[in-house]
This record gives sequence, C-alpha cells and structure tokens, in this order.
Amino acid sequence: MEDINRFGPELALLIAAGLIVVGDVTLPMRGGTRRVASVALGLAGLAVSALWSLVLIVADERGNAFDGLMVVDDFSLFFNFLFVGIAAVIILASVDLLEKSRFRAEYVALVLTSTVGMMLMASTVDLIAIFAALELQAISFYVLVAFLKDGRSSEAALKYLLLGAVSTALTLYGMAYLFGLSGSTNLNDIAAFVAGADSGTRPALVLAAVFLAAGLGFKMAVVPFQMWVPDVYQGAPTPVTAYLSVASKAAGFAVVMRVFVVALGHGLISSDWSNMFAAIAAISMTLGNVAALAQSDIKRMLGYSSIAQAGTFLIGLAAVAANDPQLLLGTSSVVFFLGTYAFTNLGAFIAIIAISNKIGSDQIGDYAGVARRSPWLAAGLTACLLSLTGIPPLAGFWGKFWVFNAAVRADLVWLALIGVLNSVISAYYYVGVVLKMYTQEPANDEAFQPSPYLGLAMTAAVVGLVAVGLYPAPLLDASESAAAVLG
Amino acid sequence: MLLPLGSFGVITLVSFLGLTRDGSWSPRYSGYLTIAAIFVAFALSLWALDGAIDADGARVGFDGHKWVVVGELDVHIGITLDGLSAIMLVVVTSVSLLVQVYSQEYMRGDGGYNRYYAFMSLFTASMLGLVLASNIVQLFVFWELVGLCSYLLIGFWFYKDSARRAATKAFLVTRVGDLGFLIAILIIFSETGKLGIGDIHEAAIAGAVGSTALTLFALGLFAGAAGKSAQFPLHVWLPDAMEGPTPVSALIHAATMVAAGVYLVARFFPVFAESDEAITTVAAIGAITAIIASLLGIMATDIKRVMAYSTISQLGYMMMGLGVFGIVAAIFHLFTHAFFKALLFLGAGSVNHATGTFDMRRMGGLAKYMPVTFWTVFIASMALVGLPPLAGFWSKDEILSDAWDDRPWVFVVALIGVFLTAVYVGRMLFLTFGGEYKGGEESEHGEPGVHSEPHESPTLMLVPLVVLAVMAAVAGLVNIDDGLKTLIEGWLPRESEELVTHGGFQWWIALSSTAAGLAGLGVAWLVYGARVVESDRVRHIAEPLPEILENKYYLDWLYEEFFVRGLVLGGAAWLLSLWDRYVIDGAVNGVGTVARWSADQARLVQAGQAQLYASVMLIGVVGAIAGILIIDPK
Amino acid sequence: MDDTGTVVAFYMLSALTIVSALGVVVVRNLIHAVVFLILSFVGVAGLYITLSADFVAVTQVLIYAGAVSVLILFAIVLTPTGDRGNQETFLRLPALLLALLVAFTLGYVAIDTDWAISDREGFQQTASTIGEALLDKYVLPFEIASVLLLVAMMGAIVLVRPDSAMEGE
Amino acid sequence: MSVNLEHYLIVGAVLFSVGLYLALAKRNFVAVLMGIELMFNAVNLTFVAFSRFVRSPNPLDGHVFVVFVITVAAAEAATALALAVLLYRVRDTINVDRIDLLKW
Amino acid sequence: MLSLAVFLPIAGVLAIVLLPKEEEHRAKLIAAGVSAVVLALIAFMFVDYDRDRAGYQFVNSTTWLDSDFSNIKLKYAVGLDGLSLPLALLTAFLGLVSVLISWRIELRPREYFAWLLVLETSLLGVFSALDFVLFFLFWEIELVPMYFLISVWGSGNRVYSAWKYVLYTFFGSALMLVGILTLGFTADTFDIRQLARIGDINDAIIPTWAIFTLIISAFLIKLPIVPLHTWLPDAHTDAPTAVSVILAGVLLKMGGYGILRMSLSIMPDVARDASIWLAIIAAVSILYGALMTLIQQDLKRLIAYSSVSHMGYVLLGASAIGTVGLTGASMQMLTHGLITGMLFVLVGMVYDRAHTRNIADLSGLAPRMPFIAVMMVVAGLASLGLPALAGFVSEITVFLGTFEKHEVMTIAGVIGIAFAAGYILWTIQRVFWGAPDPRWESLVDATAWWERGPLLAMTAAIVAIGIYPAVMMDLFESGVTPIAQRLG
Repeated sequence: MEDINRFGPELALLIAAGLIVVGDVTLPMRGGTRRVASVALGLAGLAVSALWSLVLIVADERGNAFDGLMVVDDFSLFFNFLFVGIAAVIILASVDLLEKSRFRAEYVALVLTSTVGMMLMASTVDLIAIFAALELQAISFYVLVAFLKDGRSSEAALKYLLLGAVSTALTLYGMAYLFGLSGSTNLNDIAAFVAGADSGTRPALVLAAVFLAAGLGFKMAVVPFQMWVPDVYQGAPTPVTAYLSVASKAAGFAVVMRVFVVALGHGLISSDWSNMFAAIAAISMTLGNVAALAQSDIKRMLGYSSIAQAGTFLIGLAAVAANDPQLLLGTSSVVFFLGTYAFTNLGAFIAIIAISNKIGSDQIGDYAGVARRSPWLAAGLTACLLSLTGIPPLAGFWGKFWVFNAAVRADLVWLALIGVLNSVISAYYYVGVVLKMYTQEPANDEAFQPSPYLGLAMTAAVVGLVAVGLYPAPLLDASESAAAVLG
Repeated sequence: MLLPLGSFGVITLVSFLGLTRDGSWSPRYSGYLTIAAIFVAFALSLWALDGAIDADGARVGFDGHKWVVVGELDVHIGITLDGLSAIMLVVVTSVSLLVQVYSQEYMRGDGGYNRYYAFMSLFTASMLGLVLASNIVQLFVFWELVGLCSYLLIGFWFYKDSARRAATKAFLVTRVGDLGFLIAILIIFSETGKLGIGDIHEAAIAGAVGSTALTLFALGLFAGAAGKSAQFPLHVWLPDAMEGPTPVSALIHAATMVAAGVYLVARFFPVFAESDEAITTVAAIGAITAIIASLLGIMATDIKRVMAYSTISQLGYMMMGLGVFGIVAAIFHLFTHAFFKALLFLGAGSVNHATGTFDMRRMGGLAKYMPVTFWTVFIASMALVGLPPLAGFWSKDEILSDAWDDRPWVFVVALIGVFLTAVYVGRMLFLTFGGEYKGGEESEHGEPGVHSEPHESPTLMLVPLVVLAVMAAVAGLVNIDDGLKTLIEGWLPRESEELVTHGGFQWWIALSSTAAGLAGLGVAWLVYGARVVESDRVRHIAEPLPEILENKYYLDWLYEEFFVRGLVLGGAAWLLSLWDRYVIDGAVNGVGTVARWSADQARLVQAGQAQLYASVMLIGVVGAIAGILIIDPK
Repeated sequence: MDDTGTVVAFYMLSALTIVSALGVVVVRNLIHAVVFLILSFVGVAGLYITLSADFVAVTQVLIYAGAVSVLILFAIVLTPTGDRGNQETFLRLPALLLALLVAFTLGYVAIDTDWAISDREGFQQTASTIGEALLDKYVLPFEIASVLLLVAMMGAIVLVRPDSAMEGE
Repeated sequence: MSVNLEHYLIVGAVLFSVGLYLALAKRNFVAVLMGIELMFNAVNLTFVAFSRFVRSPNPLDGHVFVVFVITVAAAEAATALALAVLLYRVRDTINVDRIDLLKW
Repeated sequence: MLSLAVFLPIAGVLAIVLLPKEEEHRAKLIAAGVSAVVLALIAFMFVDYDRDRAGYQFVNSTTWLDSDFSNIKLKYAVGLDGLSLPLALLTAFLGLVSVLISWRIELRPREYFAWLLVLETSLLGVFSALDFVLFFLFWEIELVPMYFLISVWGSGNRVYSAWKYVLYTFFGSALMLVGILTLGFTADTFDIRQLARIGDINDAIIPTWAIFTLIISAFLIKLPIVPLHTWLPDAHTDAPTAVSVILAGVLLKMGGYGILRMSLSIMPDVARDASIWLAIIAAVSILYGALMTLIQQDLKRLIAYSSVSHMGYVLLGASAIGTVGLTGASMQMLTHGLITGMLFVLVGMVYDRAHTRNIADLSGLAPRMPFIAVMMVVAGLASLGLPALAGFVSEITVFLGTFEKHEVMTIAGVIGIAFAAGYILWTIQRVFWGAPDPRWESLVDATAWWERGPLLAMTAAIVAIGIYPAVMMDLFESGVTPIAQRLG
C-alpha cells in the first residue's frame, strides 16, 4: 500500500490517461466536446497528481518504494511538480493544435504517459526501472513528434526515432557494463562499487560513463548528441517542441544527476566525467549559440539556443565532481536552472505558438511589428527572450548566476568565462527577435489576441519568470533540498 | 580691507543683472551702474593704495574663505593686498573707469549695449580678482576669466566673420600658454603641497623645491604670462584682437589682459629670481618680442594694429625689465604704459569715430579737424617713444639702466627697440594726422557717408582723452624719488629684495635713448612726413624683410595651417578617425562577421541526413572514450 | 565453461550470429536480409543457451525471431514501391570506419578491464526466478513496460490511421 | 581452451558494430531498424554474459533486464514500423537519405 | 526612504502601463510627477545627510537569498555615502530633466516614459546598491530600457547603434559577473561594505589581477575608454535627446563609480600596481577623444567624443589612488554629467528646430535663438574647463591629485584641455556665430517652460558648483577618503 501511495502521482496520471482514451472511444460526444473533455480530464489528472505530490510532502511520506527501485525524495518531488506543471502548460498550449486532429484523446494521453515516464526517470534508482521509464517517455515522444503526420513532422519523428534508438542502444550498453562491473542494477550498489573500485576496472567504467552520457546526452541535447535538435524542433508540432525542449531535457538532466552524481560521483572516474562534461558544456554553448546566429526559423533558432542552454546546465554538472566538497552546489544550481528554464522556454514557445497561429509563419522575418499588433504577447515573448539571455531581474539570470557560481567555486573559472561570453553571443539572436517585433513595421495592422488557453499559459509562465527573478529564494530552497538528497 | 572684494562683487552682480534683465532694463542703466561701480572700486583702490603706502608696500592681506579642501589639497580664497597689487588696482580701476566713460558715447546705439557693459564689468572684476588673489589656483581662476572676457569682447560683434575668428584665436592661443601655467601649478603642488602664493615664495627661497622643478615651475608660469602678455611666439592673437570695439582694445592693452602676464611674473618674482634659467628666458623672450613686434609695427597699415604691435613690444620691454631683475622698473613701465597706451587707443577710437576707418592709408591731415585728439595722441606717442619729460621716458629709462647693470646685451636690444618704436610711432603720426585727408571709410556701425568731413569727437569722449593725456605726461614723476620703489619692493621677501637691480638714473643712458628716439622719429619724417625717401625704395632695399613682416613671420601660417589644420586636424585626427572607423569598429564588426561566418559553417554540419547525425554522435562517443583513456591513462 | 561441447557450441553459434549479421549487411535483397537477421537472432538465442539462460533464449526466439521479424516483413510489404535493394548511403565508408573503431574500442575495453569473475556454476532453472522477480521486485518496471506496450500500440494507431476521417464526425 | 566472459563480450561488441554499421549506412529505413535490433541483441548478449560470469548478489537481474529490453525493443520496433508506413504515405519513400528536408 | 526613491519610478511605470490608450498623453504627467518626487526625496536626503558622520546612511538592508551550499548571503541592501549621494542626486535631477525635455514625444508615449522610469530606477539602484550582486542586477537591468529607447525612438542608424551599445555593455558585464563570482567566492561575501573591509586577497582561485581585470573591464567599457569606446558615438548620435542626456549624464558615471567603489576600494593591492596602466589608458582616451572631437561634423557625435575625452579625466583621477585625485574623479563625474547633459539638451533643441546636426549646415544661429546660444556658450565654457564653472573645479582637482604620481600622463591630460577649448569654441563659432543664414530665418528660440526650466536649473547648478564647489567636494571627500586610505 505504501508503494502505491508513493506511486500515487504517477498512478493518477496513468488512470487519467486511461480514462481519456477509453472515454473517447466509448462516450458519445461531439468533436469539440471531446477535445474539451480530454483536455479537462488531462488537467484534472495533473492536478490530482500535483496534489498527491503535495500530500506526500505534507505527510512526509518520503522514502523508498517497490523494493528500492523508486524513491520519493525532495529531488523526485521537485521534478514531479516541474513535469506536472510543464505538462499542464503544454496541454493548454495544445488546445488549438487539437482542433484539427481526431486523435486529441490520444494526444493528451501521450502527454500524460510521457510525463509519467519523466517523473519516473527522476524518481527511479534502478537501472532497469530507469530504462523502462526512459523508453516510456521516448516512445510517447516519438509519436507526439510525428503527430502532425505531415512531411516535416514525420521526418522529424524519423530522425528523432533513429537517433533515439541508437542512443538507447548506447545507454543500454553502458548499463550493461555497469551491471557487469558491479553485479547490480541498483544505483546505490553501483555507487558502493565505484567508491571502492580499483583502477583495473577503469576502462569499463569510462566506457559505461561515456555510453550513458551519450544516451542521456541525447535527451539533454548536448554536443555531439544534439544533431537531431534543430530538425526535430522545427518539424514537430510547436507545443511538442516546447515540451521536448523543456521537459525532456529536464528529465535527461534528472537521470544524469541521479546516475552520475549518485552512482559515479565518488571515486575512480568522477574527475573524468567532470572533464568530459566541462568540454561538452563549452562546445555545446559555443556551437549552439553560434549556429543560432544564422537561423531564420524561430523554432530552429530556439532549438540551437536550447543546445546552448543545455551546455550551460552542464557547467553545473561539471562543477559537481570537479570539487567534491561543493558537490551539492553544482547539482542544486542545475536543478534551479532547470526550474527557471522551464518557465522561460515554455513562455517563449507559447508566445511563438500564439503568434505563429496568427501570422502563419515561423520565420523570424515575419515577426516584424508584432509589438504593434499584439503588445502583450510581444512583451511576454520579450521577457522570455531576455530571461534566456540572462538579463536580470528575470528568472534566467539567476539560473546562469548559480551555475556560474558553482563553476567558479569548482575551480572552473575558464568554463564560467566561456559561459558568460556565450551569453553575449546569445544576446545577439535573442534580442534580434525583440528588435524585429519592436522596431519594424508590421505587414498589416490587424491586432490579435492569443486564445484564452494560450493566454493563461503565457501569463503563468511570465508571472513565474518575473516572480522567480525578483525573489528566487523559494525556488532556490527547493532546488537545494532536492540536490541535498543526492549528496 | 574687504571692500575691493565688495566692489568686485558689485560689478559681477551688475554684469549678470545686465545680462538677464535684457529688455525690461534700459540699456543706459547698465552703463551708469557699471561706471558707478567702477568708480567706487577706484575710490577703494586709492584707499587700498593709501593703506599699502602706510605699510611700506608690505602685505596686509588675509586669508579668506575655504573654497576647496580635500585631503592635502587646500585652496582658500584670500586677498593679497600689498604694494604691487595696490598699484595694479589703481591702474586697473582708473583706466577702466575712463574707458567706461568713453564707451558711454562710443557704444551709443549699439544693439549689444547691455552685453557690452556686462562683459566689461566682468572683465574689470576678473582683473581685480586676479590682482588680489592670494592663492595660485584663485589666481588661475581669474586669469582664465580675464581670458574669457577678452574672448567675449573681441567676439563682441559675433556676426562678423573676422571677429569670431579673432575671438577664438585669442582664447586658444592664450590657452596654450595657460597650459604652462596649469602645469606650473601642478609642479609646485606636487613639490610643496602648497598653493598659497606666499607659501610658494617661502618654499622657493628656502630651497624646498628642487632646482629643475623650480625652473620648470617658473617657465610654466612664464608660458602663461607669455600667452596673456602676448610674448613671442604667442603674440599672434593680439593684433587680431582689434576686432572688438576700440574701448575694449584700450582696456585689454592698457590695464587688463596684457598686464596680467607681467603682473604674474612680477608676483612670482621671488621664484624667478631663484632660477637663473628662468629669468634669462624671460629676458630673452622679452627682447625678441620687443624687436620683432616693433618691426611689425612699421609695416602695419591699420592704426590699431600699429598700436597693438607697439603694445607687444612694450610688453617685451617690461619682460626685459623683469628679466634683468628690474621689477621696479618693469612695474613702473606697466604703470606709465597703461596711461599712454589707453590714451592711444581711445584716440584711435576717436579717429575712427570721425573717419569710420582704422586704415591709416585712408586718413591724413586729421590734426586740423580734431585738435584735441591730435594733441592728446601726440603726447601719448611721445611718451611711448620715451621723450623726456613724459611718463614713458622715466620708466623706459629705468629699464635701460637696469639692463645695463645686469645684462648689457639686453640694453643694446632695448636701445634698438627704442629706435624702431620711434620709427613706427612717427609713421603712424605722419600718416594719420599729417598730409591731406583721404576720405575715410564705412564705419563699424554701417552708416556710410557721414565721414566725408571728419569732426572732433563729443565731449564725453574727449574728457577721458585729456585726463589720460595729463597722466601720460606726469605719471613718470611718481617714481622720481623712488616713490614706487618701496611700494613695489616692500612685499618681497628679504632674500629676493636683495636681488632687485637698481640701475638708477644715468645721464648717458637717458641721452642715448632720447637720441635713439629722435633718430627714429627723424627717419619716419624722412619717409612718411617729408617723403624725402620713397617708402618703396626702402622696401626694396630691405627685401625680403618686408615680405616676411607682412606675413607676420609666417607664424599664423605655421600655427593655423601647419599645426592645427595640417598636423592636428589633417594628420593626427584624420588618421585617428580612420583608425577608429576601420580598425576599432572594423574589429567590432569583424567579430560579428566572423560569428556569422562560423554560424554558416556550423549549420552546414546539419545537413539533414539522420545517419550523419548518428555518426557524429558516435564519433563523439569514441572520441570521448579514447580521449579519456589515452590522454589521461591514470 | 571448459567442456569442449560448450566451446564448440560457442564458436559455432558466434560464427552463425556474426556471419548472419554480416549477411544482413551484404545481401542486396531486403527480404533476404530479413532472413539473415532471423538467423542471427537464432544464433544469439543459441549463445544464451550456452550461458544457461534458457528463459531468455526462449523469449528471444519468440519475440525477435518471431514477432519482430514478422513486423519487419510487414513493413517491407506495406511499402510496396519502396527500395528493396538494401543499398548503402554515401556514409558507407565512414560508417564502416566508425563501426570498426567502435568494435575495436569495445573489444579493447572488454579485454583490458579486470572483471570480477565469480566461480558460480551455470543457472539451473531461470524461468521461475525471473518470473518471481518480475512480479515482485521488478513489478514497477513491469507495469511501466505494460504501459509502454499500450503506448506503442496507441502510437501505432495514431501514426497509421489517417486523420481525414475527421470530417465525418 | 575455454570460453570465458571476454569471448562473449567480444561477440557482443562485433554484433553491436555490425548493427551500428547497418544503422549508419543503410539507405532503407527498415534496414536501419534491423541494425538497431542487432545492436539491442548485442547488448542483451552482453547482459546475459555478465549474469553468467560476474560476481553478483542477484545474477539473474541481468536476465530480467534482457526481458525488458526485448519487450521495449519490440514496442519500439512497432512504433518505428508504424512510422515507416506513415512516412511512406506522406513522402513516398522510406529511404533515409531522401528524408532530409529539414536541415541547416 | 531610499528604497522608496529607488522603486518609486517602477510604481510610476505600473501606473503608466495601466493607463488606457486614450489617456496616453497623461503618461508624461505621471512620469514628470514621479521623477519630481524622486528628486525631492533625494534632495531631502542630500540635505539630511549627516556630513559629520561619514559612511553609508539611509541604509535599508535585508537578507534576500540565502544559499545553503555556498555560504552566499545575498542581501537587498541600499545606502548612500558621500560618493554615491551626489551621483544619485544627479540621476534624479537628470531624470526629471529628461522627462521634461521629452514633453513633445508622440510616438508611443506610454512605453517611452515607462522605459525612462525603468532606467531611472536601475540607475538609482546602481548608485545605492550595497551588495555587489544587487549592484550587478541593477547594472544589467539598465540595458533593457536603453536598448528600447535607442532602437525605437532613436534616429539614423538606430538599430545598429542600439545593438552596439547592448553588445559592448553586455560583454563587459559578462566578464564582470565572473569577476564578481570569483571575488565573492574568495571573500565569502558580496556585501560591499564587508568587501571593502577585508584585507588583501591572496588565496583566490585565479590571480587577483585577473579578478581585477574581469571586474574593471565592465567599468572601462562603460566609461568608456579607448579603444572600447566606439559604441558611445553611435549610441549618442542615434539616441533620442533625453536618452543622450541620461547616457552622457549618468550612464557613463556608472563606470566611474564602479571603478572607485569596486575596483579600487575592494582590491587596493592590485589597484596600486595597475594605477600606471589606468593612467596611460586615461591619457590615451583623453587625447584620442579630443582629437576625434576636433574633426566631427555631427554635433551629437562631437559631444559624444568629447565625453570620451572627459571621462578620461575620471580615470586619470582614479589612477592617482589618492584622496585628491579620487575626489577630483568623482567630482568630474558629477560636473561632466551636468555639463554634457546640458550640451545634449541644447543640441537636441537645435536639432528639433533645424532638423540637422551637421555643423557645416548650421551657421549664425545666435540671433535666431539667443537663449539657446547663451546657454550653449555657458555649457561649452564649462565643458572646456573655464574657471568659476563646474568643469574647472573637477579637472584641476584631478590634475592636482594625479600629477605627483603620473606626471607625464597628467600633462597629456592638461593638453587635452587645450583641445577641449579648441573644439568647443570652434563649434560655437561655426554654429552660433557668423552671419545669419537665411535658411534658419524661421527658427524660434526655446520659450516653453519645460525647455527653459531645465536649462536654467542646469546652469544654476553648474555655476553654483563652480563658485562654491565645497558643497559637493566635501561630500565626495568623505566618500572617497576610506577608499584612499585603503589604497594608502
């Protein structure tokens, strides 16, 4: 019973997903009603899930479940809230998209199942369970990416699937080696082994670490596992792109933190993977930002930018092991940054959905004069882009601040320097969009408003952005207690 | 004793009243108010002089108000009242008073009447402040204000192209000299940490300042003085300064601007006296200035320019006097020169009033139309030449005798100068007042045709002329029993006082200088009066000197075309602007271009082929493993 | 694992597996490639048996050699005008190089690492133990896997079923 | 002559590489999928080999893992092949190197 | 009260944003009201500041962020001391001025005035922040309004200029962020008051000179120094008048303030070693800026380059690392703010009327616009360092303070003054004097209260400071004395 209780947040979503699909098939309803019902049910499921998580906190039901395969701790609870929140926003943002599809119930259900997968990625501590969770998320996403079923969407799905499958194979190979070395699939057992491992096992450990990093790097979208990102971001339905860029990435980082910090954090190869992540971070930031400069499609641009952002998160991870005593600072900075990034990128994508719906284009050039036609949307998008740039007092600034802080304290000043210089490069393309919206003449003067769903989602994101920017303490406390678990 | 400061305050206040109440304020009031204020200041100056005489010229000043006190920097505004400043006060206020009275008539009807009096008041006030300053920074403040006022007044008719140029030139050239002054201040502050004038004297005499620093300090001061007092090679602004109204020129040349430089050197005489190099420079520059300016005076055709060059050359005399340790003689000459030079300018103004021109070639025969003007100008001219018993004779004689005492070569130069002075003065007199009237020209006020028949100036303009003529005649007697000597020397520290030269009156020197003067006048008579010798022939013989002189030794060209336009604007600034645009901005934009280019390269990898992506991924994996295991095999 | 039978079986099965896999690469007909693929799967199943992993071996045969292969055949059949030539793309050489590099790396690591070998005998009876584990300790991943299969099913429907029926509603 | 862990690992490695080559170099998406399945097989073989040979409190966990991998691989294959059908419908081809509209 | 003053403009922004579109002309009234109240508050603090008890006053401090893992306590802490108080006053003053001279803005007035007020908050925040991170926060916030103000309401090549401004500044602040973090890590605090008390930093993770360089680079770009200055002429030229005023008047001072407050007082050891380099940079900037000014044809560009030159004096004074030099430097910031602000107001007025800023096109404007001409002469003279006006006081103090330490560089600075006289007088001569041009026959003088008022107020301030500088000087001295003592 305790197991089920702790599994409650996920269970709620699974039940909701089931109800949606079954209800859609069985209940006689008109198309529009079905859409609203699916959305409402999905949101209700998310709400229950969030409430359940809250109950777990209030009742202090933290602890292991399922024979130690899964834990409910501050780390997993943090990500529960994060993913549930993101999913809620994504569902809201997808309402317009669903108008055109007959698979609205399936869509909502897939969002929910992928959320479950990601929640489990953050809360499972056994390789087998992690693998299952990873795949649940991955397969849900393969379908979501292809959801438009047009040429671009399916091409995006093909690329995502092909690379995802290869990276899954790599991950599995790495997991196999970890199992072969430690004889266990449990992260804590592996940690115990790694802590006492002798140097004879180093080649296999390195191989396992790199293969795992490759598989998870695919999710995090860092160089050189980022190649799919621009194409998939561009081809996928925009809400799914948003979902990918925020949730999937965060889930990837959650797993990496669990696996690398808990299992590989102390001992033989911690400095190896720290160096690797540092290098990856530097390259990801630079490549992502530089490539983004030349983009004319805003989704593609945000794709490259998300690569750069992921590189920035990785700075925090590199800082984790580079300096054992400060281990927690790096982790907490990444967790914090993920939180702020969620608001920011979601807000940006929602604005893009709203704007693109209206102007019928994802080309940055077509954003000219949007500020005139829809001042609030433009202002919201501007806030998000500035936050991505790292301009205070928006949430994104604090994210970067803590990550760089962690880097500096881990003796990685060079990495922090590369990070800040990349912020400068990124300013160029982020602010370029703002510039288009504010200083150029619109093609026509017709004013427009986002749909109420999008407006709600947008407002939520921007309010979060500014609130965290002005008073980051609560989110910081949450991320610190989340990180403390991994120590 | 604070009253002179009070007068300064009154004048300053008036100046701003005059400015801001433009319109509702009858212009005449500005004039009256200014004159009244200056009269009070004059009276107070006399009172101050009386006090100074009682004190035998010693300092009766006191430190006044805190101005800037920061850390070791301590600038207090104070008043120095001693023999030197008392004399200067009297000179300044008296000449100023007369000039203002004269201006009432001269400037009548000018649109900028208010502005004129405002600037004039500020001018006089600044000069008074300069004289009274007890602190070198304070001195510098008023020094610059004097420069400012001259700038404003020279450019008074700002719509005239020549006026605006002349004003800017005056300010800039003197500013170059002021840099020296400023650097001098910096040197002395860094050496002694003091800025009070008395403190600096003490430090210099006590040897607290290194000799190099002291020399540099003195030279810096002298650079400032050279700028204001129009010493070679910074004299180029003064002739152009004629663009202002004539009374302004009178004030600038007699009592205010140019006197400031001499005053400065005199004020820091104890410092100069400690540095042989510095004082020699003063003497040499003075000598050069005296000669080259009088040569230029011979060639000038504009009556005011002649006088301007004469001023420069007389200032050269004063500097020479200081350079031979003859501080008494120099200040004495300043004193007498103030009167006769003011008189000359006012006379020139009067002539202009009558003829509407300053071009001597358009005048002639004015003696019979304007007797008062003629006689007063004649007295002034003879004083300038240095004929006894006029004021100029006594003071110039003293300089000559001091020079003989200290450095005979200066004496020789000075004697040549006397001769040349006489030549151009004679030329000026003959061309203007002798011969036939040649018609005059359009006036400054733009009323053509009224000057066909020249006439004497109104009384209000003549009164100052007469008063000044009297002064020019008798002022030389002041020092006949060393009356000025005690005053001028009284404030000096004992060590410096011992260095002062007192050549005393020597018959042979007096005779030789008079003879030189008469010879010069004679030459002038031959060429311009009796026209026995054709001026063209003289010119031909002296080739290429006249051409050099007409081009003013090419200094203007050197400064304006070569330094400013050529080197600074055309060279340095132009090069820098290229550097700015192409190298710096090029680098900035280049970063952008490089980034763009890399962006285009970076996206090429993204060729759209999924398996290519997977390959990159695996290259990364293999690379990472190899990297970790090979680079760092533990 | 010293008995000759096992050794011979290992080498033969390895050969079968790898040669068949290479066959998938080499043959120029996609249908033939599938046949080689099935052979390779069977070879792997045989290797499982040499490792006394009977349950896994059976699963392997059932799911891989059976279900997955059939799926693949279906896919080939459902894309009738698709390319049946089994050609390589322009990445042939780089991919070959990469594959060799990966093989070398993996092999090097496998050999270079000191593995903690146990002297345990082969498993006797794996199926029941695995079954218990699945329903007890690993019930969570088991549940996830079942959801996953549902998702895959749903996904397949979403992807394959056309949207156009929408107008009908 | 004996067969030990390394032998199996090397077989796995070779199988993995062959699969990788297929995945990277084959033109037909279905062939690519075959490569991926081979890679999964290689991993499975490795797992089972480890289960057999290494010290472990629960050696059969490796087998459990393999069961999951097989399940997941099947699900993934199903999705992938559905996608292939979809692609074939909208793009008239399942050649990976022709599906490259999204780039740069 | 200080917090109130800092954040009051934000309240104004909210009020403006909530205005309905039909009422948008009220935006300027709100902006003017808010900035007037801010000015009043700060003026009250200026008077109320206890000069006998130097140090930070009006302090509001509260913990804002407390990290468990890195010993970081970020504080929201604001306060003013002798160094920052006059600068805050200047900010509030120019804030009001900039609102007034924008009275006729018609393009999107709500946004315009809202951004102006945001700018004011960020500037006040920079000068009053007592926590280095808070300082950085305000420092960065300033970018956003500036960017919009230039790129939307600017003229000419405004987009490029806004870019250049943002990227330059952002580059500098990026480096500064790393510097701040390393410094905070080493010193275990971000509190400026504590940082200024800790001893020499020896065990930093990177060499202290590197930290120093990282931090000061932001300030040097902002100041700006040659060769990091090219954003300034562009930004100035293309910005709307009010923004040029703020930019020249206050924004550049952020750099100078940062150098004094952060670079010198927190890392005195390095500062001592670096002072000769700072002096050299300063001398180069002064001369380079002056020479560039001489050949400018655009009035705004001209003043912009003169700013480069004049801000060089700030750095020169700072490089003296003594009380006198530092006081001079801070004084120079204040006076340059007033003078150059005034010059930009005037140039803006000329431009509004004549629609050109090209010096060659303008001539003989004085008879047409005597008031503007007189004001221009006053401002110009103050700018060239004429005694009895504000500029002289600061410049001579800088020179007096610096000469002892860096003789040659100071002399270079002195030479810069001569150039200043050259370009100012030459400009006035060409633009305002000379024969009236018939083209400019119809131009009218500044007559409205919102045009004359600010100018007269600025003149009064310039003259007052020039004649009795002690009123500011004493404050600045009390502010920089602790810094000078640390530099010892």
